[in-house]
Amino acid sequence: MSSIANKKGFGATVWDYMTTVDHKKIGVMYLIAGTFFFVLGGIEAMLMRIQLMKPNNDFVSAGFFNELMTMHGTTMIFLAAMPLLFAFMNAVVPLQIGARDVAFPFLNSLGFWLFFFGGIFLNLSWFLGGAPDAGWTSYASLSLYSEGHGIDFYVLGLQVSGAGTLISGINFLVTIVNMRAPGMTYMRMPLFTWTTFVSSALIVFAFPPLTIGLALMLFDRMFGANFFDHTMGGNTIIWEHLFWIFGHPEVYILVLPAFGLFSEIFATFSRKRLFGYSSMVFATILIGFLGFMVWAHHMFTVGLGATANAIFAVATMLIAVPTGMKVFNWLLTMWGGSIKVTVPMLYALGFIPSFVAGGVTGVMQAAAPLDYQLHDSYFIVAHFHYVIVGGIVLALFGSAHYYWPLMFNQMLSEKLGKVTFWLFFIGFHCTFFVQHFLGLMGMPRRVSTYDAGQGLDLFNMISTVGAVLMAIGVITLVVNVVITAVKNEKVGRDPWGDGRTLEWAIPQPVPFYNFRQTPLVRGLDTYWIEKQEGNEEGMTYAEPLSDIHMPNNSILPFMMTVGLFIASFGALYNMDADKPWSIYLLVGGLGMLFVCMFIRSFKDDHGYHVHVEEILAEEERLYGKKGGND
Amino acid sequence: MDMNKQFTAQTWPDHPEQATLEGKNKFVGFWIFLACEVVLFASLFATYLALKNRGPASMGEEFTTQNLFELPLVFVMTMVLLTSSLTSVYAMYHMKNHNFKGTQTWMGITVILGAVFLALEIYEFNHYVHLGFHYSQSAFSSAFYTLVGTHGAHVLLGLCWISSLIIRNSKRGLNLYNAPKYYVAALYWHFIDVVWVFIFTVVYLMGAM
Amino acid sequence: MMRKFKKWRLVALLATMTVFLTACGEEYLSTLTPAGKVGQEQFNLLLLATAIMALVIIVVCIIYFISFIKFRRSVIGEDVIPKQVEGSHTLEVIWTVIPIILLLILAVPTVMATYELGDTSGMDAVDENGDKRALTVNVTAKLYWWEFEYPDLGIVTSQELVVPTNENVYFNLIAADVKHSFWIPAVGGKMDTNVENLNKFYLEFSEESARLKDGVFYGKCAELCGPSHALMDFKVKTLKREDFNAWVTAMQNTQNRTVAADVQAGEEAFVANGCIACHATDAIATTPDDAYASNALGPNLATFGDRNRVAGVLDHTEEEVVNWLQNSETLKPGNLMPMYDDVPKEELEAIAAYLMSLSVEQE
Amino acid sequence: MAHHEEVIVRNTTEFQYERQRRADQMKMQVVTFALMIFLTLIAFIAVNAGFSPYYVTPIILLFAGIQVVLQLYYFMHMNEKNMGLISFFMWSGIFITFITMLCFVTIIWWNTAW
Ligand code: HEA
Ligand code: HEA
Ligand code: HEC
Ligand code: CUA
Ligand SMILES: [Cu+2]
Repeated sequence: MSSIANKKGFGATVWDYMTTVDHKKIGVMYLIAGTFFFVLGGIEAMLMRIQLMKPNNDFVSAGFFNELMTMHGTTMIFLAAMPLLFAFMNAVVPLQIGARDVAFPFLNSLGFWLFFFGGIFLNLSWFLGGAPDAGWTSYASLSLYSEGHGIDFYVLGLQVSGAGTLISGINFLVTIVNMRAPGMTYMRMPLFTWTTFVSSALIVFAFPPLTIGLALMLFDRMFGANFFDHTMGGNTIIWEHLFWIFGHPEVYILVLPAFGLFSEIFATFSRKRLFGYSSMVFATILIGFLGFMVWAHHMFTVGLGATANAIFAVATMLIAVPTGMKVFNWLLTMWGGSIKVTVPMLYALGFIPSFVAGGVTGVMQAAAPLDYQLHDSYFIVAHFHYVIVGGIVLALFGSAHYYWPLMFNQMLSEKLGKVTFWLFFIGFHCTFFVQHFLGLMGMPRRVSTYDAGQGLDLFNMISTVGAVLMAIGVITLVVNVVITAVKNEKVGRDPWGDGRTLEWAIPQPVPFYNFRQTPLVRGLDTYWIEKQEGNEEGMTYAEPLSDIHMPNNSILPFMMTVGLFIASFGALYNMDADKPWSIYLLVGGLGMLFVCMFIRSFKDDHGYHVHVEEILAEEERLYGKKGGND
Repeated sequence: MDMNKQFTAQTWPDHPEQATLEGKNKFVGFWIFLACEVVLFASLFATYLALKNRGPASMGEEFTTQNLFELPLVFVMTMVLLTSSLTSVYAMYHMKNHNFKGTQTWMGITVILGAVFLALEIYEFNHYVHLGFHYSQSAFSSAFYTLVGTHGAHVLLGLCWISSLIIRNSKRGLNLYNAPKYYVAALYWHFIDVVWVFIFTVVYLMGAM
Repeated sequence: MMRKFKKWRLVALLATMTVFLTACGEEYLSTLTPAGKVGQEQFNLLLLATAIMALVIIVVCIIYFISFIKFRRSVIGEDVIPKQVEGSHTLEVIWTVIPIILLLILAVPTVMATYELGDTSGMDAVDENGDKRALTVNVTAKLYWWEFEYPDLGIVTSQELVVPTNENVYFNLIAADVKHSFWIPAVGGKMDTNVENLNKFYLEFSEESARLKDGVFYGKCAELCGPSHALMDFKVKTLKREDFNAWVTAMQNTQNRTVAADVQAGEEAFVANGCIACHATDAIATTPDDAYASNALGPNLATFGDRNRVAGVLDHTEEEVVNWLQNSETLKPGNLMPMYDDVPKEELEAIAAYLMSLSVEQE
Repeated sequence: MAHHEEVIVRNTTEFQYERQRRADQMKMQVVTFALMIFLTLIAFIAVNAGFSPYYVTPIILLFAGIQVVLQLYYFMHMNEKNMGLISFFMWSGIFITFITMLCFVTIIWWNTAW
């Protein structure tokens, strides 16, 4: 197997990506697919905002609005935010811990394809008879009542992409547990690695309830089970619990890696060690832990009783404490540092007040009796967009700028980046700040329109204008990416000059086998230490240069997913009496899956070795000299 | 480490399943997967408990846990599955001693016991369905079949998995590439047993009272 | 000293906030102008919470701006390597303890209010004659309309809830088809109407609604329930107890009302077109006592003439009634009433006139 | 990944010792198994004997708990060293199981009158 990627045709490149098990390439694929879905979700949001621009608008129909709203939430959470975070986890974490790759490269690829095809499946519903329309929470009574196949697309699509997420979660856990370079103890791991670790653990525990919930719903719709049919003894509240036992940890699954990314950015551009590192780690774990004990704060108005509400209210409030620890640690990281306002830092600076504002409204909602007023009103919409957009999306945009040189060896334009930031940031506050008041003024969420003369017109207009600004911001970002790609100026290693962690020590472009020799980690911020000691090489190696063992590429993950994709259509149409052919799809798709699994398990796959001469040749090719660090 | 290398009992490492990085990854990854399965079954158990004996007004007394379950059959099933857990321990014992034949044989016995268990379960389900207690009969029936059936599906998967291990490796012999495969399959089998312990306690015994 | 200062700041903050918050929103709809005990309590909690949160944001922003202003690279110089501090235990303790204290300040009234608002024992209280002391209303939420039954009074109405002021009114809430949520923003927080469980809660209405813009408070459905979720409004009329009693008596007398001569044609058309199959025209409750969810197919129209809106959202005019009868599906997508677009317009107008005459408030 | 080959060269004494240790361990497993069978038997008998569920339920749940711990720690070797992380994950899962079940048996049908 030739490892050296020389000039290739388009087809060969596509094939390369379809079969790759390289975490760096998979990271790029997550980035592309995630961006695609983000833009899709954003367009859905824009359509909603246009509809809500003025009272009694009829830009879209009520039914279509519900589809937009449902797909916006689902797409953004499952298909945009999470994959984009996975993009950075894939691109960065193995390098941060000095690993060759993730623990299960094959599964990494499988995870990506499952997510991707799950997302495609879900979005095909637009063309195949209607998208899901029961909200991203898909509460059981409405989703069972909903006609057509929308909900089935939701259930099967999320099931498939959820499986991919679960696989990725386990993969990152094992990677971080087993593949750290010598010397990288747990308390020397960069914070992004730590948050990836905790977030993956949350995935492992939070996704099974969703899987079960979705399965129960599928059984109700497909096989006449009665889990949620109260006339048959079922109970729809079961769905609500299962969904939120998943759903609440899910928001921390999203926000913790974002915290990690910001931690890296703050330390780098304050030229200072992260303040209170160990308490940051502790807070991360604590948030993860508490995150599992508060889910019922989404159900205060369901009527669980005063005692349950009181317990969950207080438990929820507790989360403010570890989160506050983090906020103050970031502030103190800047304090006494040397703050350079680059674009990533700008995003980090914008993040603090935005996220705190979103967090504290969360605590307000945690006060159960107050939540009786706030629940299902626009106040909630304002809260979660403040934490999600002000936390996660800013983190994603900031890290896109921050890690662009690591992933592509190019630097996004700082000038355009600042334009993007200000457009997006102002637009964001404009859109969502007024929504707090809309909620308090009595506007329920998930409404396709509202009547004039209820005092809601002005703020809705402001909100829409803000959304337009955000859209322009996103477009400038895309323009920035295109310009940068066309210019194609290489920037080399540690382009920010202040890189602290191992990923910045690796020469650019990163060879496919990552580090030529496994590095030795001598402390927190190991690259910073080496730089301070004047080590030109940027790292100390833990082993002599020797053959490198690499995993083989494989098309099987792709094929397995295609099998599952086909089978999902079979399952979906199997509910219709008039589509007898669907059973062939189901059986055929599953057959394809099993054949692939059979091949995988009956063929020994030992990977291959890159010999020392090949390593040297590759370095010669990449850097024009051996050794390679410049 | 050459994973296909042939060992003797004397050079065979103490923890063959974790002697390679791949093995170690598989080991940790599989345990984490099991932790994930714990929560998966938790959701099913919780749903079952919430829907136990719930049905439409017309469900009738005969389809409650008290009247439906037959403990003797469940007892036999439990014994069979518990024993199969021990036989897989034997298989692992032989694997650690680098006794490939022992490993294969005991794994084979495990499969047979698992198949007996599965057959009994199918018989049981079939019996209930004939009584009229079918999947759509009530919320309770749906929850019961889904919980116990998911366990049954795990048994089936375990059977397929272990049998294909036995077949695929029959020519290869024991090495560091397939030792972790045997090991995690055995772990899986124990886990199935753990779940069953709760099923017979929570579903059958607590139901029969 | 410090304490006093803090308190003073809090009061000032509260005052400005109150002014600012109440400046927005309409009185009949906004949670910021509470017209009842429950809403007031929730509003107080809102003020307290907002004050605490404002404090948090201010503190964070102060540290944030100072560090940003003082420690920019352009200020301190390009080549400075800052001291690599590890952390500070004192600070850690401070910013753990202070938030905990702030949270306690919020948590105590939260828990107290949770129990207070959750206490529906007053619902079953009886006086010496064994009569219920408090008014109870059974609310059934249905696809895009609301039914309000008064089980102890034997009457039923829909779309427009009528309640007495200055006393606790208890609600039994349930949904007949999919889940909805019962919310009167200006009066108090919401409660879901589930399909399988009866929920109970209470509200108190402190103001007569007559002086409001439409003479009513607005109620909303707050749980996504299908395409017309946005249109599932209801109205709340609050009356002094005497007026309420009079209204109840009038309601109880709606059986076999005489229909005015000029709308008799309308009544006949109403019957002839089968409307009567779904819509009752007297206000006598028929729901059996043991079932909470009402099984009425359409809204009770006994007080249609007194309504504020047609079908919850349209203007209350005869033209709009006709419009509704002809276009109900487009006006409220997914609703369960058939369209009568093939019935002659005159007949529909007659029906509209008849429906408008159904009233217990006009003479 | 460059694998560092740790070739195990045991002398015969060591080898015999290892074998013996494994054999002893195996005996331990059989004892564990016997215990599990015993607990199962008692549980079935207790239920069949028709004692009050208030007594029997906690007992059989306790037995189930013991059996699970036996399976995990002896059959699945969670008692060995280097299993700290794995124990942490398993117990976290068990903890979540506990709160989920607690919630589902208490607040799903909070209003049983209906
Ligand atoms: C990234 C996503 C994210 C994050 C991080 C959070 C964080 C929090 N959320 Fe939010 N939430 C959502 C996403 C998120 N949420 C979503 C999507 C929904 C709606 C789902 C739907 O219905 O569709 C929701 C809904 C939601 C509800 C339900 C509302 C309802 O529907 O009725 C509640 C109620 O308690 C809540 C609370 C909280 C709390 C207490 C936090 C805390 O973690 C916040 C902690 C942070 C801070 C408090 C700021 C920093 C702290 C300090 C500076 C220290 C000092 C502070 C104090 C003393 C207060 N959230
Ligand atoms: C990660 C999560 C996430 C993100 C990032 C967003 C981002 C946005 N959301 Fe959010 N939203 C949710 C998660 C998210 N949302 C969830 C979970 C719900 C609840 C759903 C439910 O109730 O079930 C919700 C609901 C929701 C509502 C309430 C709907 C309702 O209750 O009726 C609204 C209304 O304003 C809204 C608006 C927006 C806007 C304006 C953005 C903006 O930030 C979007 C910005 C992005 C763009 C504007 C894209 C720009 C791109 C282009 C315009 C194309 C250009 C392309 C090229 C040149 C190639 N969202
Ligand atoms: C199948 C049952 C059904 C029949 C038959 C029916 N309706 Fe309706 N009607 C409904 C339902 C359900 C609603 C509530 C719709 C909504 O608001 O979502 C309704 C609402 C109305 C309303 C608005 C009620 C309000 O309180 O504002 C009027 C007026 C009305 N119907 C009149 C009629 C007339 C007149 C006819 C006959 C020509 C008729 N209906 C026949 C079911 C029916
Ligand atoms: Cu009813 Cu929304
Ligand atoms: Cu939450």
